[in-house]
Amino acid sequence: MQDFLDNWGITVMVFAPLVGVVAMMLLPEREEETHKLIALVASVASAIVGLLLLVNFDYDRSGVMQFARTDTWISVVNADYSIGLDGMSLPLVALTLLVTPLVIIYSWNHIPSPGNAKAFLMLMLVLHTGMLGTFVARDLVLFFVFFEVVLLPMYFMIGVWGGEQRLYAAIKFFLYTLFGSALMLVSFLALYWSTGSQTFSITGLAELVADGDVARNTQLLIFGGMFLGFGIKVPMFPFHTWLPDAHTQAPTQGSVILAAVLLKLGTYGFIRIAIPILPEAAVSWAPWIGLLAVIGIIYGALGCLAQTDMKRLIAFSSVAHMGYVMLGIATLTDFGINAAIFGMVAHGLITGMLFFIAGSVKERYHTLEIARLGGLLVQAPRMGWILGITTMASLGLPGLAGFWGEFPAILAAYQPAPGLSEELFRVYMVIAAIGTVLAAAYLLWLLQRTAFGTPSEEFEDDPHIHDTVFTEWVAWTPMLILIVVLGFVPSLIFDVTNEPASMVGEVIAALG
Amino acid sequence: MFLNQFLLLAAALFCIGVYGVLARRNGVLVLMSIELILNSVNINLVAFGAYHGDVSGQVFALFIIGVAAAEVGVGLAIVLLIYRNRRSIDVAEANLLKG
Amino acid sequence: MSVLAQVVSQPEFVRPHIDWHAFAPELILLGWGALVTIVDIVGLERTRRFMPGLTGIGFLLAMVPVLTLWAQGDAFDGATLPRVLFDGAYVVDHYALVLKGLFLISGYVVVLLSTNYMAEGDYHDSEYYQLIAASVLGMLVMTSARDLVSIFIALELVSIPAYLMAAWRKRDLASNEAGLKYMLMGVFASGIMLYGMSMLYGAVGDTRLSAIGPALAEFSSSPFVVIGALFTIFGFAFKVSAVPFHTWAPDTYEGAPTPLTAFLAVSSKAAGFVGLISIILFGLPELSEVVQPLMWILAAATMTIGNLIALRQENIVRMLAYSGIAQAGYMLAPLAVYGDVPDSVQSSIVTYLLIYAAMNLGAFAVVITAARRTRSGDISSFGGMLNWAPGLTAAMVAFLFSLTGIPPLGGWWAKFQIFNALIEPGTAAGYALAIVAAVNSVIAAFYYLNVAKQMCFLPAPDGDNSPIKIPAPLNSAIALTLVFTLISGLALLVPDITNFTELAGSAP
Amino acid sequence: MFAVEEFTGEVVVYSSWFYDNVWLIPALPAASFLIILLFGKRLPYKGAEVGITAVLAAFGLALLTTFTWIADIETDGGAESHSEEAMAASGPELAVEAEDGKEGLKFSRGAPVINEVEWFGIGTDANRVTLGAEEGAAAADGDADDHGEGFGGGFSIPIGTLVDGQSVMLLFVVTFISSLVHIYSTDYVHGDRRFTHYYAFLSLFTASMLFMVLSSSTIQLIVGWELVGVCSFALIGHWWEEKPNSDAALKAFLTNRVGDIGLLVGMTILYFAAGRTFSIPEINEAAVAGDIGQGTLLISSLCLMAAVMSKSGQFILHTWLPDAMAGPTPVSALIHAATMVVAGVYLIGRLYPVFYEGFGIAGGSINAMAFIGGLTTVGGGLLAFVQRDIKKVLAYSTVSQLGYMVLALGVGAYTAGMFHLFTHAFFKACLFLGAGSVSHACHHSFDMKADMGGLRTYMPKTFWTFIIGTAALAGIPPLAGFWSKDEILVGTGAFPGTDGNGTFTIPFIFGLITAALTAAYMTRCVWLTFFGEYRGHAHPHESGPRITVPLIILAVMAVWVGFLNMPTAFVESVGLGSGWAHKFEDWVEPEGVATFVGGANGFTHAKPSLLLAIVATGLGLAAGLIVWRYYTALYAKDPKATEYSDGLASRNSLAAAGHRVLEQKYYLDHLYTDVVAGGTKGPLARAAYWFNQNVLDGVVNAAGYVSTLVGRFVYRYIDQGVVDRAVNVSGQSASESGRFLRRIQTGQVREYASLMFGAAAVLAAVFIFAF
Repeated sequence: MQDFLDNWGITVMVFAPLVGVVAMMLLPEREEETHKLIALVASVASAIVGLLLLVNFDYDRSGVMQFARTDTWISVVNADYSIGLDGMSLPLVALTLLVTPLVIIYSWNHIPSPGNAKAFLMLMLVLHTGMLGTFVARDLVLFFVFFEVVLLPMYFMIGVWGGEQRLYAAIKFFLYTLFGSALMLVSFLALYWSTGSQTFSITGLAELVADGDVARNTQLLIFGGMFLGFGIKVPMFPFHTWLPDAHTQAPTQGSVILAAVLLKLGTYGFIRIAIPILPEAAVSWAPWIGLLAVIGIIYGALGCLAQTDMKRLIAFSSVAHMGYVMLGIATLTDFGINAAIFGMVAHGLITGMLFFIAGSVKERYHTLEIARLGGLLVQAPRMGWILGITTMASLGLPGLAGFWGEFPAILAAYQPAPGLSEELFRVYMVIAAIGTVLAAAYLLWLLQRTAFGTPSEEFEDDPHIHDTVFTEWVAWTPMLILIVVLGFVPSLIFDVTNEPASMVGEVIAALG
Repeated sequence: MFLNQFLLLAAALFCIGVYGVLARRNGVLVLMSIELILNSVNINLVAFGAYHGDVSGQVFALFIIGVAAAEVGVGLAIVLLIYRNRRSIDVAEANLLKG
Repeated sequence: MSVLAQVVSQPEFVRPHIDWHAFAPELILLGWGALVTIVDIVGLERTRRFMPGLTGIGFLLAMVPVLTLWAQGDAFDGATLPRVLFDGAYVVDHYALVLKGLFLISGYVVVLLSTNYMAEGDYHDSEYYQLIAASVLGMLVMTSARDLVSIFIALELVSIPAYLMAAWRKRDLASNEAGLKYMLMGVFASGIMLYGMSMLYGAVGDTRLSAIGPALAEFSSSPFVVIGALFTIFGFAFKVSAVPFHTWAPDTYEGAPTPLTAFLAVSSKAAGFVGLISIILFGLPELSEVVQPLMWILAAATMTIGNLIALRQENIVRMLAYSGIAQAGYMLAPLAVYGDVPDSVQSSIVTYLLIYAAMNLGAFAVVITAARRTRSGDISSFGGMLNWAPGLTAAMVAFLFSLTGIPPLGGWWAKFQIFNALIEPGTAAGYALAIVAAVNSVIAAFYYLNVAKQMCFLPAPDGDNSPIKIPAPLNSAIALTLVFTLISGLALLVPDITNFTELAGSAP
Repeated sequence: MFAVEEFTGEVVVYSSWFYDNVWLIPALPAASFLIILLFGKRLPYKGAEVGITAVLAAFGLALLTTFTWIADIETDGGAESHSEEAMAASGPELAVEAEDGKEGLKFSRGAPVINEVEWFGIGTDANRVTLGAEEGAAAADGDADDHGEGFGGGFSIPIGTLVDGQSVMLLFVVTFISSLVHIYSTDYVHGDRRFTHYYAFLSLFTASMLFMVLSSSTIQLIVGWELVGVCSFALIGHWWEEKPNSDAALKAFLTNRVGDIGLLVGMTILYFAAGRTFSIPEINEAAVAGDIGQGTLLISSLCLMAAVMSKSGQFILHTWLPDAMAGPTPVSALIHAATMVVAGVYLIGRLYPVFYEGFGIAGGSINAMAFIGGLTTVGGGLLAFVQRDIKKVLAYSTVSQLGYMVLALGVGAYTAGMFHLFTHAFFKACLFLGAGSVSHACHHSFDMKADMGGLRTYMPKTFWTFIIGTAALAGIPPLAGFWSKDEILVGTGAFPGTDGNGTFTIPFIFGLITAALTAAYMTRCVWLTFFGEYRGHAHPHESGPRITVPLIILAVMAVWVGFLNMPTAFVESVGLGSGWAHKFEDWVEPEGVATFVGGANGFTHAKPSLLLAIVATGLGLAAGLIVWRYYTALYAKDPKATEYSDGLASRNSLAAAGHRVLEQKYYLDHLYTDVVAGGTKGPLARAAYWFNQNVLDGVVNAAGYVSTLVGRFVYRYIDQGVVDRAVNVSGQSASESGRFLRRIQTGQVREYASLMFGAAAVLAAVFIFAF
């Protein structure tokens, strides 16, 4: 068993969904239930293998790549099929493994218009593979491939099953990301050649760069390329404009996946690739990243205040929340990076949850216009409660998951890594702290307008409006439990991320 | 030797040919202008061949003559086709496809 | 001394040694082409429906020696790759073999594409297939040609049948016009190219690239040589439809029969690239400081302008034409750094050619199939295709995204190789072009996605969603290209056969 | 607390099962919250029984803990040794000293008992702190210094309990009042639409408050701080169907969030400044030992002050508190009078060395804290004057009293501040619950003018308890408020002969004014509610025992708790042993020696002054009597009137001028009452109210409004207009250039040829010239 996991565990976990895709491809479209079942089985199979990995993971050595395996893939460019799991990727892999099956369960009776469960779930599974692959890849080419693989399914998910403006949103999402990743690829290749010994191995490159094989200016430029690639995916101000559209137009499931996992690919790229490989450049770029992060925090919050659509508001809030994550990363300290990883998971759960609720509200009220909603607590009290808890979590209430991504990031900004300007980061800290007020403002405002009060006449006696149904409970409960549990036992994540984050922090500290 | 004279002749022929291609509207005349260009090349090749004392230039020229015949043959066939459908061999009128 | 020079200068004719095995693909295709012609002449109408199959078999038969040469080139008859024939004018190496394979297979696919189109269109189809065979023969010659004369012959052998085929729909004015434009421009471009070739010959006194290459070192940048080199390159730039020599392409593509368009966009363009690679890498290695900036400009202009115009196209074939122009820009790009890293440049362009052939032929195959129903080339007429042809749509999406360069579809590996070659030397020019290419890939995505959008997101314009029947030849063409697109996307096979490290730069 | 002398003794740490298991106290209501949440609706009493059981159990434990604490203190020297000479000599057994021998906070008595476990840690393993239950605060010292060294060391975030006088006192208050409120609510919110939810949140609130009170680390404090905020939010918005209620809830939460910026930033600064520690004792120690620069301390104090201002309703962030009265009255009593709102005061007390050093309280005459407190106390008092709503009167009164506490802490009168917190909890809870009882009788109205009056005959128990509460609040001896208020006034050190930590004249004057104001507005409130004639339309009746018993209990407390901290002189003069004096101080204030920055100024206790007590009480009585006179005169004129129809305030138009002249006689008659009482009540208080509603509250509302506007602007013009547009425009321009470039493709083959040859010629020319 151990042997199997060591050699094949990750591979099986990543590619199990594709087996489901093949199976579904062979079945006719009309057997919808079978498709749902296959999709669920595939994603759960992946999750079970993932769970075995999680159980067998040696938590005392979370800084080390485990279940690692490296096979030659493209010998021409020395690109390997190199995968592994460490403390940095583990929480995100776990998040992905959790969210996809839940989304599939939610889809059981929420296949968005115009239907076609087969195609929808196939895309979902492809997406799953892509996301998992990105988190386990230890080779830049492999990473790039997986990073891009997620584009396609998401494009179709938005384009086919999305809202009114879906065409615009889908293409915007696609083009933005493609732009970033094209430049990212250029950066990867530049790195590959400029070290002098051609390798795409992340650790190998980090060592080569540390040995001084790459000129400082080259490093800066390469980092710039990666910054664009990852920054767009995060998304950081001012590359964020694809996000509100994509989130708003995507079907519920798409929004959930986008918020929960996809955005993390960018931030994960920073802490897995950009910073460890190019620490010197990271130090030079960090003030700018920090600046964009705090601009994002305030800007995202202001954007939220202006929204009249529930889903768009939640979407904009991602800009602000990812700002905290990026601020944590920009401090380049172990503390900040820990906070960032926590922030990613927390944001994934919370915002994912918010999108779930928005989807269910839309399904019942056929609108997400905040002005027309109200009295959710009256008409669907359980859902109203869930919305309340989730908003509280989102605004960073201690005792719920959101806080541990936000406060430590602010804390870390007080004392950034050596070599970074303390004064500057302290200003960022204060701005970020102000952001928490705005976050509370728009989220509570949302809560007040949607959950409190009494239902408007229009929906007062609408028979379609019912409380949470079974599939929703199944899909939501694990997320809600995690939101609370992580709020009280943050060590669940911090214990895992600690070592790898410290390793990054030490690399930076060694420079200063 | 008189290499330069041959080259200048060839260049002049080439230019005339190019002018013909660009200025003539008559399909047949365009083909003939191209023929001029090809012949200027032949002159070049033969002259260079002689200059270098190397036969491959002349061989090249022979091939060009052969190929030119084929080209003109195909070209005339197409012009003829156009004429049959349009009753005109004005290449300027062929502007159905654009943009 | 070329082979004919020997004939002239030596009183006694000595029969040159001919490596028949190395020459076998061309011979088989030639013989088979003759056979097909004879069958056609003898059988007339009765044999007509066997023509596509027969021609296809010819391509596959010619593949046999290609494979044996590749696999057992060392052992079969004692000769090793590269096999040099005719005193260096004709070389069979891995590079040539890979491309021969490409041309034969893509020829075969074009035959598959043409089968129903020709059979249903009431054209003279027998001759059409013979002409394709002739054109492919020219391409086979092109891969091995290392001499200005043979390159020229090969180029004309590729082009002249294509002129005819472009005008194949005799009663269609658009087709006539396509043929006319293609022919006039092609011949004119040949003239320019020949003028340049004559200059190169004049400077060196030899037509073999292996002789021209080193000899040009002395001339480095005399106007004479520069004009020779530039004009020669322009001839090929026309063939690969590089901006500003691209103007014929959209018109011809649109007017010509669609299978032929596929042939032009893929095989013929690839042949142009082969010639270009041969000329530049083998013939002009010493002239890199002149040719590199030229290729930089051509590549940047080609990809940018091609993409920008493609944005505004409403006709799918025309869009594919412009997209093909842009793709040619990517393929030209590595030549902007060939002086530094000839090996990678050669590998990357050939990689791109292989993958491009698969995905573009696939896209054309889908267009031809879908057009059987829509009877129109308008992109908007493809609306709702997801409903009436889901499999076809999935395939088209794969081809489009491959063209965009999204992993895990072939196109990404092709682009990756291009970027790789551009960045390898670490020059500013290389980086700059890589960034231009990166930005362009985003612009390109827009119009590829536009097609995907029409097919997947929008309803059918006529509201008819009944499924369509796909003829077997088209089905197999799509399957073939799709499989290759997917395989190459996982970076299998292609990297292994395009790794020419031992060849380039050391022209025989 | 801190004294100048060198301390030679050792740190004393008490131990007891109760201290080690004090976590049970918050755990009980927390468990109750979960049970009510999950099963509440299915229980016979809809969850109320669970909440009451849990909170009573918690109260029992808290009581035992309190007694243990008192017993420990008493054994450890007790009252006899509280004098400074004796204190220095005391050297008990259970001593643990900081291992590095560094000067820091050293307690001779009442040292905090800390039980911590690592909540989670971040950073390299080697440096991580692990705190066992046995190792006390001192053990953490050594490790704390390690973090300070070098970069990227370990971080440990502990969770645990800190038991000392201050937390024990709050434990007692919170559980006590919470128990009463739980019982009271069974009647008061009986039949409410969300009865179960109500109890769930009461339990959660109690748990959070206790969690915060017991916090041993700043991070735990923040967690508790936010959690009580949320409970407050939920309970203010308990009747969220009505928009004003949810508005009030939002306002409360958001205003508190503004203060939280300060909390987060301030705690962050302290975390790093104190050598990377969240531990409250360690931070205090660092502040006292001079490890933190004065500037840093000042900045962090100011930041934390923002949090205090929002949580404890200090000017200018107080406006949410009166609005918070939208919640059910028992909630107002528990959260917005007795417990949660004093969290800010508690925070100051918890980190007192930081504030003390940061504001340079020693030897000062004014500082931000004292000034804000003074301003709040007077401002709140004035505002309380003009309210119609009985709960709002009490709310502003709470604001005023909280200002008093902050003022006390600002002038260095730590014990006085804490003592006032303690006494205030009882009489203010009593008043609020009394107001609830009144409204319960009057159709749930809180409008004193329209729906009350003359209620003393209908509900005597409520009346008498209310009177006791009022008297205690007004500082009438010998009720609780008198003692604590007096001590604060003394603590300012401004009155001759009191010798405080400095000479805080302005706060002293503020304090005196408030003493008078409090008596005045409470008299008005009592008169309007209980005297005169009944003006409502209901049938007022006395409330049931579940309401009146808590009232009586609280009234009893309000009577006697003041005796806990009598001055020595007084105790001696009435013939009790000096052991009766300053019990509260002994129990709550830790004693020890600290090394101050500069070492010159220490923390001292002021000397009580009989004269001052008389003056302050006299002022209060006088003010009360004037108001009383005003209303009796009014009553004589019209039994149902609540205000002169043409009082100063209403004569503000030219049209009224003639009327005024005619009424001159009337005015002469009432010059006294009108100008003095009405003058205060009318223009001044009204002006203050106007300022409050339109400026301060307006600022808060405007802040919300403006940020929404800014949000809209940014979204519409910057986001959609510039950032997003830039992207779209670049897309369009690409497309447009495509359109332009299409024109090349004319369809004319000769033009194609020209282009081709032209390009060839140009390129050739360029390259020939270039090379």
